[in-house]
Amino acid sequence: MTDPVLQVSDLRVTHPGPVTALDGLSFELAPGQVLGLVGESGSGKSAAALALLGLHRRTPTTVDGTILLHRPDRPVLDLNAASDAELRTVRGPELAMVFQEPLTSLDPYRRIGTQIATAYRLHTGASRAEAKQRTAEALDRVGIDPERARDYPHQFSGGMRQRVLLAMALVLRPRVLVADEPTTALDVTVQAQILRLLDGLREETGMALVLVSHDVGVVGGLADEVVVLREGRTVERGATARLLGDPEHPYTRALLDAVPRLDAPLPERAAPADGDALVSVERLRVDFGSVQALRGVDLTVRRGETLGIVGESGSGKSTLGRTLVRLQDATSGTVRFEGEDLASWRGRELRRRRHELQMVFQDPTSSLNPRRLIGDSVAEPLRVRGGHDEAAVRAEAVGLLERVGLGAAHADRYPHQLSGGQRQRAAIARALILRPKLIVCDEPVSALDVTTQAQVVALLRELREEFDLTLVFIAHDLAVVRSVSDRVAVMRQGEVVETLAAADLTRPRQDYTRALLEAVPRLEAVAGR
Amino acid sequence: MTRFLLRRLFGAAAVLVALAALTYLLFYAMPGDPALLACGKGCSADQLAQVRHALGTDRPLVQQFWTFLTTLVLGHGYSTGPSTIWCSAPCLGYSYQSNEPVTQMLLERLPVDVSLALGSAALWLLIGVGTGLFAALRPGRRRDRITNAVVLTLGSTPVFIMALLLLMGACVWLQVLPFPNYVPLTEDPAQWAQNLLLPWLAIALVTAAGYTRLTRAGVLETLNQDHIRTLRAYGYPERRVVLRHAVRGALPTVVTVAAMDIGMVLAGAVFTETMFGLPGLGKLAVEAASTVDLPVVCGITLLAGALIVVANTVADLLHAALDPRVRI
Amino acid sequence: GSGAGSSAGGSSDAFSAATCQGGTLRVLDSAKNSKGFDPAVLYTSGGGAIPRLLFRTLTTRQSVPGTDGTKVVPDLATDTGKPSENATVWTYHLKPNLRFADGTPITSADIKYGVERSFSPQLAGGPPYLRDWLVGGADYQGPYGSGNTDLASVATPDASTVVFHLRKSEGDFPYLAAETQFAPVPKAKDTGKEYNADPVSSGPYTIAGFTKGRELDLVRNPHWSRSSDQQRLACPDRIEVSLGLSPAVINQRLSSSVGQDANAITTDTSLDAPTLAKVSADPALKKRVVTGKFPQIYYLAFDLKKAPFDNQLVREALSYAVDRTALVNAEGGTQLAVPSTTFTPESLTAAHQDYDYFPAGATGNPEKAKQLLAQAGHPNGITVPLAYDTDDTSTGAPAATALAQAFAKAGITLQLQPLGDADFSGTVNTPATQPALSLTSWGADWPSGGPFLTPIFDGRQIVTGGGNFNLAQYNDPAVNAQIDKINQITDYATAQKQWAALDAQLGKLALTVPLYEEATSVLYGSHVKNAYLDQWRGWYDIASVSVK
Amino acid sequence: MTLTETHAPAESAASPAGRERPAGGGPAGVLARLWALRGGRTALVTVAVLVLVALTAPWLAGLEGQDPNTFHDTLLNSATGGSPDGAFGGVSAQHWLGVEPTTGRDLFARLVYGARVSLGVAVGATIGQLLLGLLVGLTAGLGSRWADALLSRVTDLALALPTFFFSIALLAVVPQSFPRPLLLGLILSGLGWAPIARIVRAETRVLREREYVQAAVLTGAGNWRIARREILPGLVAPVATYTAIVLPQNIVAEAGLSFLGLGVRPPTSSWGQMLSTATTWFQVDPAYVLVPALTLLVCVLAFAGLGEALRVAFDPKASVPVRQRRARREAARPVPSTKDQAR
Ligand SMILES: Nc1ncnc2c1ncn2[C@@H]1O[C@H](COP(=O)(O)OP(=O)(O)OP(=O)(O)O)[C@@H](O)[C@H]1O
Ligand SMILES: Nc1ncnc2c1ncn2[C@@H]1O[C@H](COP(=O)(O)OP(=O)(O)OP(=O)(O)O)[C@@H](O)[C@H]1O
Ligand SMILES: [Mg+2]
Ligand SMILES: [Mg+2]
Repeated sequence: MTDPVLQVSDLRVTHPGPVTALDGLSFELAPGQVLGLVGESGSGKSAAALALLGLHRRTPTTVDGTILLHRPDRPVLDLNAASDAELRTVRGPELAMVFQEPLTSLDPYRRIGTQIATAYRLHTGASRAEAKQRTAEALDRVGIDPERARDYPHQFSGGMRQRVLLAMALVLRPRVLVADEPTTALDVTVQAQILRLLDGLREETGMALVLVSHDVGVVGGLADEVVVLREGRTVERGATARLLGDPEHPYTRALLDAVPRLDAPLPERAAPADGDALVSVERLRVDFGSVQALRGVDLTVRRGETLGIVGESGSGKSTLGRTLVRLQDATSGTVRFEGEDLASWRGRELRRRRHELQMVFQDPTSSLNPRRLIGDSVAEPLRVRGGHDEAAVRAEAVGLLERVGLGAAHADRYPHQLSGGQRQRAAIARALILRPKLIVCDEPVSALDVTTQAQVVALLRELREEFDLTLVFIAHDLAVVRSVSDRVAVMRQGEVVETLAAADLTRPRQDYTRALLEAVPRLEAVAGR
Repeated sequence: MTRFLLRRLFGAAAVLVALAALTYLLFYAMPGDPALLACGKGCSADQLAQVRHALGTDRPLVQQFWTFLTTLVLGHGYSTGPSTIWCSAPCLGYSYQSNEPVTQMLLERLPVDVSLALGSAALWLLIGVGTGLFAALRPGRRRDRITNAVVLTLGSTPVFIMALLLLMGACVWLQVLPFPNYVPLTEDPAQWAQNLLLPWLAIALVTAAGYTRLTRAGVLETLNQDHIRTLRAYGYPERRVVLRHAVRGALPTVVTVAAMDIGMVLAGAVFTETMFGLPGLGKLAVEAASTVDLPVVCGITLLAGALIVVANTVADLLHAALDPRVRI
Repeated sequence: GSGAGSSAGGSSDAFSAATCQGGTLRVLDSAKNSKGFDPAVLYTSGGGAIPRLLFRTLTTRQSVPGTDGTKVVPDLATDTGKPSENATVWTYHLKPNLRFADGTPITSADIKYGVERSFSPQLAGGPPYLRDWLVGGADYQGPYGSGNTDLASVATPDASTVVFHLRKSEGDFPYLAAETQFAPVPKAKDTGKEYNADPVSSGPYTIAGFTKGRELDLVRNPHWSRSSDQQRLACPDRIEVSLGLSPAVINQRLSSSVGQDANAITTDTSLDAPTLAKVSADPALKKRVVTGKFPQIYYLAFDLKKAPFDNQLVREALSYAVDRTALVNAEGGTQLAVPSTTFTPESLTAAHQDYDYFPAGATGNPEKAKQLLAQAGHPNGITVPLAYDTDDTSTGAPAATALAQAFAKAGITLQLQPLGDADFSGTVNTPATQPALSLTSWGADWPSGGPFLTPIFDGRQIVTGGGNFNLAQYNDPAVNAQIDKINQITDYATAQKQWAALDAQLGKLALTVPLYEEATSVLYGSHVKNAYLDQWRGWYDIASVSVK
Repeated sequence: MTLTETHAPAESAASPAGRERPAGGGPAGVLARLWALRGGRTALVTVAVLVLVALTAPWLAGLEGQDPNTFHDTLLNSATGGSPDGAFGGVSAQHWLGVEPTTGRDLFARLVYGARVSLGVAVGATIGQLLLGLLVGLTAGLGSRWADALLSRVTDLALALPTFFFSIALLAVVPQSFPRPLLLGLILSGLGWAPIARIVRAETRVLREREYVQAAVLTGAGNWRIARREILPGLVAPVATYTAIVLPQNIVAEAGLSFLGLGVRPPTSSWGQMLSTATTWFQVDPAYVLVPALTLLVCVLAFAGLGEALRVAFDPKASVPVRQRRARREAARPVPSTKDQAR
């Protein structure tokens, strides 16, 4: 191994509280090398990334340990002990960072060209013209038309903004780039492009990369070495291939097992392939002003089946789901439920029959009233319907909570006293309490960690049998969808591109579906490396 | 943009007509007869009827209102006795009490309120934004808390108490300033500023508080945003981060609110004008209301409403100009 | 007595009418003059303060301190008018060589036109007497309309003679002829409603600049000369009037009297109670205060048509119960108000006769009041409404509450009924809506018992449509006849004696409760000379004031 | 994997979502947090004292042995404008704060009785504003597109009204026999509900998109139940905070109108009425001015401080997810601070 650029030893980050976010992280990084930091939400990944650039300064958070930066022809600098002024000269030209939220990480009030050029001039003192020239080059390199330097951030998509941030880093040619979940907020296809770009830049400039992600697949594809974090502590550290192929620690193994795989065997299930149509959608269009969210969707949901819906962000998945449960009115076209046109339900009739159609939402935080006890939230639908005495309602709610893996104790808690997974379970219980015929699950597991995600998916699978449910399962993760669905509809720009049996998902007919599939990072490929 | 302005214009026209109707109705219901006031002491019943006819107050309300509207759009001829003079659009009619075209009366008063609004706005922005920044630089520290307390106190002071204290302090106890007596800018700029200093201060001191809070909150909020972290990660000096970028984030709100506030002061600052004896729209409004001078009252209400609507539109335009994300 | 002449001595010793000319006088006024200066619309007493600088009238008040200030003297006319036998025809001759500010000669036609236009509905607002007195005045609509544009009862046999034909005897006509309605208006320059901004001057000054509600600049009228005008000294070369100032500012500026304010006076702002309190403590300031009185009585008006005031005993009870000390204090103390038990106040010297039929003492006699009420069949007291004008700074809330306080002690509960200015005149002066009891005031348009008593007690003056001042609705044919008889007297002193006797006679009936008369205390700038309050109006005569 | 194995490593309560702590725990919790803030405690105590003074006014005046309407001519010097004899406006054992010039009425008694009017009107007006604002805002926020459009225009109109000027006119219009404090309250609420309606509407629109509200819709609950059970509790924080902001504004508004002589009728006292007669006496009898002015100031300040503290106690940083641009624009456009105070 060549001389390291960055030597981190025993890094600790303590938030006031005190909350130990990071508890002793050590690693070395050589030029051109990629270090992957993985771990579930809250494991301290961001804490570590921010600490590397000294970004915890001016906050109540304390950082201990040493971060040695090796520079050619200059003394080694301990970033944690350096003065603010020293640190400032290092930030940018030596160490740069790309953030998780590309949408908010650029100054909304300044043109992107100006933002890149200013960063450049700040450290090089270059002339305006030169800075402009360099900016254009950098933008070109990351695949953005230099003409667009005059645009504002909001005129770019998330992926493009992440490229702009990369261009900002690139223009200063840093020796180390810290990327904190650079692709989490992006669609899979865009994610693949950004990862490719990062890898290319590393090769070209020889910069070292610290890649932070919760997605083992993402890290696995790029990293030379991987550190697995859990509650701030380093669980395991090792060369990527070894660690993924043959994890030593049980937690690492559990983590890997929970990752949904496209090539995993599908569970045996008597597919109700020939069930009659519970819901049939014809030429459904939904417009929001000038935005055409759905542009003529035809779809059938058969009784008892689970229909998966996948597609990129903005493709209209949620809109379709909301229209199915009549939270959204169709602009044109029809949605038939058991042969009846949903639009014909009005007023009292609508309210009376609502319970047959339920929905589970993506964000477990906002899907439960923060001011109501969990037990009351679950019981509320029964109270709305009336006709049950209080004891029965309570018993039913607690029973269902137990069924979804929570207990009577949880009934008397507020949502913020539960974890994300637990909240999602409560939301499922609420959806079930009215014994609906159809439940639309809109990305029910997207906000959850992989391990939790696996549990909730498993729960849904069980409940489906037990309550004789028909499910519409919306997700952007192909592997997850494949694991629960009988059939999968692929959406793009408000249209259903194709509908496939889950087993056939890996053998799509449409190019778009294929592109989606190819963009998914594959763990198995790395593990075998 | 054009569409936005057109839509605004249309909306504003509707709001203003509704406003005028409301005002008309309200003052029609008011006790006291403008004719009786104009007619004076010892006015006989006959004479009163004649005066009513001359003023046009003997016609039904709807007809009067309709005349008011058509006059506004088309202009109107008024008999002065020996001759008829033409009041061209936008004509707000003729004052019952002072025998003057209302438009002219308003135009005479407006400079006072413009002077008041612009001067005090400059002051309150200076004070408000200054103290807001001062407080935001060290949130939670003593100077932040002291600024907060001072600003809360000033901001809670009713303007007439503020005016009273300023008058007594500056003119009676310290005798550093003469009692204010409005002098138009065109007449003597130095006198103009000197005489308006106290009114400006009175308005600015009670208004600045809001701006301190807006600025402080805006700067702090921006400092908490992700893009500030990006700046820090690229080695921007802290001064530059705060003064250029964080302030920039607070700017749209501050400017937007300022535009609306300026509109409000333009539309008449009753207390300040009363306390400092400034011949502005607010004072005229109170006087006109007490003498049931319907054309003047309606004219001021309309002008005030129009100014507020214009200020709101300007605020929206400024907001759009200052925040590239907002499109109109 | 006002002592006006003596208190002006502070600065008048160095004053000489011969050398007083020059300088700029500043006038600080709270009035806005938003109606401008139209001689037809102005409602003045004796020609007013500023209007008298612009308009000469047939007669005018005599510009001297003291009681002689209540005398009427010729102005444009050669004498105060020649009456016919029964005082129904009044003839005036104009002095020679009179000119307007634009150089055109003043003729009797201009006088006639000035009177005529005051009848136009467009120019309403002046005093009501002309309409009542002149033959055909009741139906005349002024010169603008299409119908009868000539008022025949004003005749101009030649260019310097004007004759007025009255429908009844009016010995006081010379006093009326001092009002601005008798100022000449050149028909060619008449702009009707617009005339108020720039009237053609016949007085010593003419308008150089006028912003309504803000300021008025007067400069000398080149066609006026002292030789033709004995009543106006017109000392300053220039007079700058600031309008619409707040009273506090005026008094503050006059008391500090710095810079230009040393040359300042006010024509309408009396010292208020707090400033008086301050001034009393400062001898230097005290020297620059003059006091005077405009004959005006503040009184309680009963509606005799409404119970319980149809009963004289009840009216007497209220007269006994009143606490004049509290009222005077509420007004701001003895320098701003003087208790009065007579309807015609002491300051209207010639027409005043002292009486106190229902002595209430300084602070009221509630016991006697209770006793009278019981006698009247109200042993448990009465509850009556009291209307007052909230916008009137003197008769407003302070006086009303002070009354309520005192009456409460006598078992009389006042239900205060505050009315805004516009509302008050509309409600109280219309018999149909008039409340049983109102707090109001009455001032004489000229210093004579006639205009003081007639509108209040003459039964034929009851106007049902609005603008009624006979609030008692008192109509006694005997009294009416008596009024007519006095009106025929053209000798001032004789007539006033009779008015005084009439007042004393009416006082026995307790038709009103006289409360107090108002006094004015005014400051003037330290360079101002010959500043005195004339006895006619109780205010400065700007035409006499000098700054040199 | 069995269902009982739910406590997987990452499901700790410290997950990022757990950081956002809504103002749960009910009113007691808010009160406790309020109490914990130094400013909040001071403000709360001051407000409580003032309210107590207003409630016990007759008793307090009785303690002093005075009533607010009795004249004391003997304490005045009639020759000097009716100013009170003695130091500090005639302060004595009988008259704790001295007497009023020109009438000799007891200032302390008038002050404590004035508190009833000043606070009563302000509280009444605030309640009125709240009720109207909530009604309009909720109807616009939850109602159909048409109801929303109509009510929003009405709100715009109400916001464009030169409020202060209109209240002057209204005070003149309504017959004097109508009880003044009630009228003041009605006018202030009738003209001041619009900002609340706007806030409520904007918040309702945001809350309406919240997934728990959508879930409630799916249960078949009616609009009314949703408003009551799901939306209103979410409005408590912004509305309570705004209430504490408008209350002092209403105190100032009442004082302002009374100051201009349009408020309560004599002999009733309110702080604004006291100030209006007092201003000219500043040089001669400063106590006469300072007593009502300082009381008013302290009162307004206490309420303002309470509002500030409530804002903190309710944690303003609750995330506001906005979907539609319109909602965002409205949320971004603050209510002009001018509605705070007529200048
Ligand atoms: N400002 C803070 N104050 C207190 N605790 C904090 C703060 N920020 C983060 N934490 C806690 O520190 C721990 C580590 O947080 P960190 O943001 O580093 O996690 P992460 O691994 O980046 O998670 P994610 O995948 O959700 O981004 C968590 O338990 C978190 O709750
Ligand atoms: N209420 C709304 N008003 C306006 N536009 C909307 C609204 N809801 C959705 N859209 C637009 O409709 C399109 C489809 O949105 P939808 O939420 O259905 O997509 P999605 O596939 O669920 O995306 P994601 O994966 O990001 O949740 C998008 O362009 C979105 O901006
Ligand atoms: Mg993170
Ligand atoms: Mg979605």
